[in-house]
Amino acid sequence: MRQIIPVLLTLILGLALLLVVAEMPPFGDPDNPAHNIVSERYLSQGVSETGAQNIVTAIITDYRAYDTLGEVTVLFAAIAAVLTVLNRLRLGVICPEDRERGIEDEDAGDPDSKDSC
Amino acid sequence: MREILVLFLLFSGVFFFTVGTIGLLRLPDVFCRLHANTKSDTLGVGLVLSSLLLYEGLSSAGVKLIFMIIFILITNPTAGHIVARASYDTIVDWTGQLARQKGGDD
Amino acid sequence: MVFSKDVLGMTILLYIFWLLISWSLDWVNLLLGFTFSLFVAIFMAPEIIRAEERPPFLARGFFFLKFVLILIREIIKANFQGVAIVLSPRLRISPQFVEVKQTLRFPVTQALWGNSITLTPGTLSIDVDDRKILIHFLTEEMVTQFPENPVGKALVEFEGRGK
Amino acid sequence: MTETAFLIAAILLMINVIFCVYRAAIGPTPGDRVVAINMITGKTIAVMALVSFMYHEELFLDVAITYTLIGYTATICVAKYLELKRL
Amino acid sequence: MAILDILILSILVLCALAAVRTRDLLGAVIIYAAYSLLMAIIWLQLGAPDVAITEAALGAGVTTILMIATISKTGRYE
Amino acid sequence: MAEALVALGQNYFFYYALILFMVGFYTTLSHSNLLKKIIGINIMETSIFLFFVALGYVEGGQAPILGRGAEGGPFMNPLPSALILTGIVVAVSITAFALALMVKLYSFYGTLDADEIVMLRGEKE
Amino acid sequence: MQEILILKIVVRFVIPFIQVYGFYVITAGHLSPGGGFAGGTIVAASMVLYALTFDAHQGLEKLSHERASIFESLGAIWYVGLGFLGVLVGGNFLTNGQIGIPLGTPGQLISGGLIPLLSFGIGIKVAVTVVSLYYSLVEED
Repeated sequence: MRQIIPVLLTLILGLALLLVVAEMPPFGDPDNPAHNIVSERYLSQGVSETGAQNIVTAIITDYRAYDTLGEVTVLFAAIAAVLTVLNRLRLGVICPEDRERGIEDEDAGDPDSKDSC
Repeated sequence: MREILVLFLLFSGVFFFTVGTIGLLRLPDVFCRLHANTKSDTLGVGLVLSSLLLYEGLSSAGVKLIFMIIFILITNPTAGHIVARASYDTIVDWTGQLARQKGGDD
Repeated sequence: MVFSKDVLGMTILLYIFWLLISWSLDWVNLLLGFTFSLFVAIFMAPEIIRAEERPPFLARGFFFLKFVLILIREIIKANFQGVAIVLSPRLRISPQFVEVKQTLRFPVTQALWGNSITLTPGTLSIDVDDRKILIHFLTEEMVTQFPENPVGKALVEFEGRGK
Repeated sequence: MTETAFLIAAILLMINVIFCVYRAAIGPTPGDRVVAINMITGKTIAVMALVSFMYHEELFLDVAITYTLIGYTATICVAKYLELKRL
Repeated sequence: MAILDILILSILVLCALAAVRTRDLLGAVIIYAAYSLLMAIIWLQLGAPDVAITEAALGAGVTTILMIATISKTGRYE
Repeated sequence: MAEALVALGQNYFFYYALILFMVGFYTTLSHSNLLKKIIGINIMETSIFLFFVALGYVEGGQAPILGRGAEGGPFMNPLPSALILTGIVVAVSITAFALALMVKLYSFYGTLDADEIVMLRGEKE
Repeated sequence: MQEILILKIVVRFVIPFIQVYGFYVITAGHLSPGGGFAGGTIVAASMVLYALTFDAHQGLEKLSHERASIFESLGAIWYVGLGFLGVLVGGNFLTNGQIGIPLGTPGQLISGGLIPLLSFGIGIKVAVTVVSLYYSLVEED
């Protein structure tokens, strides 16, 4: 049973995606709905509006700079989360259990944490 | 004339790549495979890139190709060397034969 | 900070790299390239290869060029040998490990020698230190041929016997 | 015509890559896998250079330079792990 | 050009399957490095050099090494 | 049927993205090792990126870098590239966070197998 | 790993070139492929290579956690501060050409207004973050 459920789920998902993909417009056609007015605007006005030749850079740092701000925030959140999970931060964390434990065992072995708490 | 030379360099590079791949498949252990890797890959990349250099001439792209050849020459044997070293240190443990050989030839 | 000759030399090398990669003579580009080269050279200053670790590349440039040309010739020879070994129906190989002595003085030339051993016919350097190199030979005859390796001679010549 | 030759060369190199992937998949020791990956890196660099000349986009060479400069980082990492069992 | 695309995509699928089937986790991570190497060629074929250069730096240099660091902290075999 | 075959010949990028997505999905579901699950998630992410960038492809187009002499030809759609560029970095952040969680889980439970971890938790409760 | 002579010599020679190339990719992001993300990851890969070849604690001396957090904050503040430049002049947040910043001639290194400066901030941020991720995963407890 445990082997069958993943196969079944994958097949169902694959069938659903196949129905979607079969209806996609032809690949590489310039008249696709994906090439709409937005990208035409970027390609035709991008250089004169931003002064950058590389339109991708123009988009990520000018037209959609908020997007990049959010991405910087995600990076910040990721590094903060990793440092917190792995206890790499030697900041003064106030935590009552730690303080009690530090008082109870004399040789906590980590003088930094005792000082910080 | 130049085109013929370009094609010759290009396909000889591809040929050496192929020889390296056959060596990777046929040779018996890690060290012999590393022989195939370091030599044929270095020469293969060098030949393909120099054929492109001949095709392009000395422009900004040509300079980039020259730098690529130089860095490949420096870094590819180094990668082979450290893999060989790591494999040597791990292999001596479970056969013991290589260690004896090393001592015998000393 | 460290403003030795080596940092200056590295800065010049990096500056040449920047100029050739960016391929423009705009004055902003010149200034920016110099700033970044100097910054990187100072940032990596303790790790830059010092003058006492290498032979003078500029003064002995002719011998270095000779070494590179011989190396390229040897690489091509090595590949034809590899073709002969790999494409023959029966693999005639007898792999073995041999330690050989080496007499090069500078770490940089030792590293060059190790890498050239990897690239020359039938040999693969496994461990390199000041006195000896552990080499993996592909066939028996290469062990006997090894002392006449022209690359090693070119390197000794490049190192010079001065000092 | 030269572009067609570039395309043929790229296809031949990619066929080589299939066998390298086979070696990487079955290789008994991690050393074998790393050797295979090294060869794939070399072929990838060559294919990237060929692709950039096939489309006449010399800016694509920047990607190939990136690979030549940092492509062997993973190799060093695996070798160090095999040797020291730590990083 | 379509032949090259199809060939590389087939090798990608092979790589993905090999990475998934390998019992040795170190081997799986190494094959995943090859996967992202080949992905960069696909980005070049699709005309997205910015994505290709980022994938090159991240796939070859960072993701693989982070995974091997995790393996060195935990176990190597499943 | 014939239409489907023609679409298969044309839209091979989308079909391959579909196959890669299924491979990743199946890995994530069926393997109990956490690192394998992360590899599966990465493969899924890559397939989505492939799908997006393939949407922006224009036949015979140039890369969206203008002002390089040969003007006038069609250009690739720059919008999917720009979106995916952000997506790749976010994917790496997610991978790093998941790996950090794995290290912590291993130091807590001594195993990386999801089933075993569930069992151990059941014993504790 | 400590006494591999060839690797140490080669890495000591190659790392400065990787870093200069990374800075080139960052600063020329509006002219050629690249930009903040790509260049930042290349610089980060060079530092990771350094820490692999020597040791993690030697790499930590070059870029300690304190210095890393300072650089990280500087990158983010640089980005947001340049964004507030638009607000000060009277435009929107994170605007570039609309508030009258000279855009320069397209194709020159100085063009695109704030775009190279913004890329620089992103590059520093991404590089330091990725290196910190590596150190925090590798460091022993």
